[in-house]
Amino acid sequence: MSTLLGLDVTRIKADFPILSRTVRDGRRLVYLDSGATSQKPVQVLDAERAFYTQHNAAVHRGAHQLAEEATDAYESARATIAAFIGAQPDEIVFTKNATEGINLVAYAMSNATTAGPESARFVVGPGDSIVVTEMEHHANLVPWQMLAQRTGATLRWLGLTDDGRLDLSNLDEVVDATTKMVAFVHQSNVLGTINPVETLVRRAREVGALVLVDACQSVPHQSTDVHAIGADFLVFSGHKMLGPLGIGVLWGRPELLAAMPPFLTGGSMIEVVHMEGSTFAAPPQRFEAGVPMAAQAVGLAAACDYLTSIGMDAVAAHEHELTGRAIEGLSALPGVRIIGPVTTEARGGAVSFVVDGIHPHDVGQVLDDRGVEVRVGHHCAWPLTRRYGVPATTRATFYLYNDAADVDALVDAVKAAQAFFGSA
Amino acid sequence: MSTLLGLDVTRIKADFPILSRTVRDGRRLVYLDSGATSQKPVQVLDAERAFYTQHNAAVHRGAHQLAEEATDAYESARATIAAFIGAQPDEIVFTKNATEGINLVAYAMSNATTAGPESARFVVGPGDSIVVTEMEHHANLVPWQMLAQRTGATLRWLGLTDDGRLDLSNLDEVVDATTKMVAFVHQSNVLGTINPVETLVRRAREVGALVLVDACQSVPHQSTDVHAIGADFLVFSGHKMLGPLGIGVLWGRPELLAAMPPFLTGGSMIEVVHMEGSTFAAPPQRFEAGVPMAAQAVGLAAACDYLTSIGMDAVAAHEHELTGRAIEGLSALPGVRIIGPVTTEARGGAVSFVVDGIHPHDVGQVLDDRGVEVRVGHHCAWPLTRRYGVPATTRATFYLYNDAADVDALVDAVKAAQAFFGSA
Amino acid sequence: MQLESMYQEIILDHYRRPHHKGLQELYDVEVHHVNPTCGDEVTVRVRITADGAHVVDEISYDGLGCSISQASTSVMTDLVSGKPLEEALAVQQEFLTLMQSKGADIADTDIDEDLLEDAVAFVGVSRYPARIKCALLGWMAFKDAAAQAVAAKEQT
Amino acid sequence: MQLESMYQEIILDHYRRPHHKGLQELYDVEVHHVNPTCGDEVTVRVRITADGAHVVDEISYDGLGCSISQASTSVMTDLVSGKPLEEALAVQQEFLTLMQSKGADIADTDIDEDLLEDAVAFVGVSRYPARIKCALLGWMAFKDAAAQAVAAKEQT
Ligand SMILES: Cc1ncc(COP(=O)(O)O)c(C=O)c1O
Ligand SMILES: Cc1ncc(COP(=O)(O)O)c(C=O)c1O
Repeated sequence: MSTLLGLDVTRIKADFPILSRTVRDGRRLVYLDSGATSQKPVQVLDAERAFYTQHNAAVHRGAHQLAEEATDAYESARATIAAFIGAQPDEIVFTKNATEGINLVAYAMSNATTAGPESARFVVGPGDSIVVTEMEHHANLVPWQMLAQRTGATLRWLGLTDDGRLDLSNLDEVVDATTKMVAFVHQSNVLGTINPVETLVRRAREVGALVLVDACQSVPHQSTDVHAIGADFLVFSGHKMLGPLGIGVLWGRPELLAAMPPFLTGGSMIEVVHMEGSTFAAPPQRFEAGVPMAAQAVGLAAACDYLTSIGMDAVAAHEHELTGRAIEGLSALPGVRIIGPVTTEARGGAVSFVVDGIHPHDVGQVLDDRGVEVRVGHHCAWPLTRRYGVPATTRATFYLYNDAADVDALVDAVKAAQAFFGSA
Repeated sequence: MSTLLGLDVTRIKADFPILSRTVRDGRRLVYLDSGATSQKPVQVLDAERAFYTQHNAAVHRGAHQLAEEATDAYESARATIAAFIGAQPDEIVFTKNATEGINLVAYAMSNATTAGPESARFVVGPGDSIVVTEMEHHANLVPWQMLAQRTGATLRWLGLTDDGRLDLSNLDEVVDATTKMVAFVHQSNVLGTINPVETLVRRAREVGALVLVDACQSVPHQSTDVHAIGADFLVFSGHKMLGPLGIGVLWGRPELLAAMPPFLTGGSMIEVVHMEGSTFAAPPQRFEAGVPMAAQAVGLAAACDYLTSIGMDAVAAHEHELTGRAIEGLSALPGVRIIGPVTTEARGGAVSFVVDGIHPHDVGQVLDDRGVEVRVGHHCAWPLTRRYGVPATTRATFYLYNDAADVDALVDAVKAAQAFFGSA
Repeated sequence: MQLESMYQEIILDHYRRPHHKGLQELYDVEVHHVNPTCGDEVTVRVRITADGAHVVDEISYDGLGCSISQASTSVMTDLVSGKPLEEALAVQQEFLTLMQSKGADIADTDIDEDLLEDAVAFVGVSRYPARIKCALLGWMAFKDAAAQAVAAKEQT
Repeated sequence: MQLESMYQEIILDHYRRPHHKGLQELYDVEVHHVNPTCGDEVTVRVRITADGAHVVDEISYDGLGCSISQASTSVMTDLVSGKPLEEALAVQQEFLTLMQSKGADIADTDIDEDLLEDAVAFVGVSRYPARIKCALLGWMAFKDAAAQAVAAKEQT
């Protein structure tokens, strides 16, 4: 059964020590919460540990042998991670998570107001608009609300259709000549929806707006080429793609990064410092203030290597099958309604649903009692949840280490919840 | 020899795998660059790995068993780290490094301008001043330059005396009624100088200014009690105190944190989110947007436990002896001049020096060739270096895993550099 | 199957047939609390008497949430209704202690079962850190409302 | 002891007795470059002829820095001085390649030793990533100055 879907899941599972543990009095762990954070293979843990036991030093700050080796490990990791998304090393900036990456761009835009003329491109103010969508994760919504608050710009958004897609009917009104930034999620962490990047980028280009893509849920699950996407900025987190916690990536067009004012300031991002004022290094250093998370970069590069060795297309195909099986299994249960597209068309592996008469928290409790670990709540996308008229949802998310048995365990557990609460 | 100074350094060294490696064709590694970043004991590496292999999940976001365990591990780590500096758990915020902690406060202060009346306390603008010192690390200088640039406030600074101390002769003029923030380093990363916190805090209190202490070089090396220090904010990095890379700490007075507007925004720091606007959680969550570095928090807590088991007073006494030995050994060499206090009074273990006729880069090269790993350059404190009229310095820094033999290797290597370049 | 120990019959009963649900017109103070991690919400209205005892003479609520948060709020309204505020807050405090008991056998703790009455049924919840907040939602709202109601009375 | 292979006699000679050090009054362009990691600085002044060949007819520099950055700048001035710009930039390019050779035996590479003359002595530096920037400081400044000088000539 495990190899049914093209991937040798049994072998893959063996690389993830945590997957062999049990939960709640000996239940097999069925981890269906990779959308929140993924588990880590030993290859990633070993790479991080090897950095510490062999090469640890502050990168870009020393001339001794350890510092040379650490810097080399850090910059090689940058090259590997850049290649993973079809980018050049200097185009990617390491942040602590995707959230910081989005905040970086939003703060750089307000900093542009008091920076030099070379960053005029980034200035926003009263009369300008910033556009997001109603399906954004809080990480790609609140930073823009705050940018609007700091600068006097207006926040606008695209709404959603009842079947879980972006409503593009008023795209040309929402994104208009006042629009300076269009920021949207590539793949929704709640609905699973994959958004029509091309349409959105085309419209943004027509009005001369910048484009930021939140790729937190796409980079881990499908092959990504930043040039094919065609945006100006793209962010994702390491921890959702088998990498360590504490590292995220911001990709930016090199000419934009070169013109953008700094965000965090301090050591290693400067050119010359006087008490009276400072000048700044070229990107990516300009955006990496302080001693960086080198060990985590090395771990994330190992995660990219791991995913590449399996093949991102194989990963995507595998998840596609699991998603189809989950949609089918859940839809077949009376009283269960999927929030989001009910086909696997332009859709990734986040499957959210509600069960009539049982609050998601209670559904989750029954699932957890059987070892099925899903997430319940608003999934950091509260406006989306509200849009669909539910207080919360139960969400299962899949990754390369899940198999059909995991999906079946989910469906069985939902049935058990209905039985327990007597609602079906 | 190794136990000469009260600590069983031989046993301690055995906990640090990297210290048994060799560099440059088989030379013993003499690591004297802990001021840049410290090495990590197996206890820390094991704690981090155990988190990943047993409890990994996104903290504060899930209700399943792994999420419960991960959240518990993260919050227990917070309690351990808070206790290490005499604080309550809710008073500390995890950041990616100390640099982010300082930027957090500086940005919160400019955000106060457009936030609600409860944060009026933090507003700065034209006519207000921010005070730093000429010995600041770039991390505690550039963020304040930028705050001044964003808000129109003025940056002022205290100068230095020729023997490497703060010049307090004009303290009452520099810190005056216009001053809203006094930010200074507890222990200089270049001079080793320990600053008179009490005097500075007293003056800041007289004028009603906030106080931020950069404790990056003190928390790792001496017992710290935030209440005894009496500041409003205090920052430090995990990686300089045996902890992992990628984590720093901001401590803040609870009533100030409660009134301070957020900095990074996104998931987990919100209370209620609508498309039209959001409200925010109480501290520390308000300041921890996105999935946090839980594994690194667990690693840092293990580092605190390790240091506590040895005893911070014993660590400080040990380094005090090593520092004395280094000052004595280096001062005895003709043509070698120490930049910073030449006594061990109110001084920690950063020993910077210049060698007549040999550029620090060249000194460092000879040292490295002999396995002695020091840092050369401006140590991210360029104005300080300029103040002492040198292009750069060579700096040795000590930690609990160094012993007298390491200090002697340093002194011998400096002699070798003089011999090689024929300058002594 | 540990579920039964968590979802005791009393809890499911209160969930299906809540008491004091539906906001009443008579009240001194209304508070609205949310649980930001899951979005659960509760609105509580309280009226207390003007005398020194400040008896809780009206309490009602409305809310959206899981069985634990709703049932717990319903049980709370039963327990505090008609009690002098001091006694009501003592029950509130005891419930807090129960929630912090990490699933310990009540017999091994100082917890006063008699004080808690039906609320003792929530003991199983204390083993699930993520659900404790659910169980506390209504209770914390009551505490907040009570403090505000007293402040209002004492001002006038 | 690998030091000798890095600090070859030629390097130490240039460091102690630098050529073309001291800024000259005759120049078209002056550039100032710093190495932000260590604070080393160099100012380079260049004059080129107005004819098509753009011969480097004046070059001088001043600087603060380690033996490698100072000696390398001194050697650079010797090598580019009097050469048509195209040839001078070819040497610059070859020096860049040398610095990227990671300590490989020159015989195993395509590097043209004859072109590099004395600059070949810096081969040992290529094994130390942190020092490569030192060795390149003056050369990059020259490249920058040359580009600016050409632009200036072609404008007028
Ligand atoms: C005194 C001082 N302040 C601030 C910092 C910045 O720390 P980090 O780079 O970990 O943010 C350092 C170390 O680099 C330091 O020594
Ligand atoms: C779509 C989306 N955007 C942004 C984020 C934020 O990522 P992080 O919390 O790692 O910064 C997440 C995950 O939490 C996500 O799913």
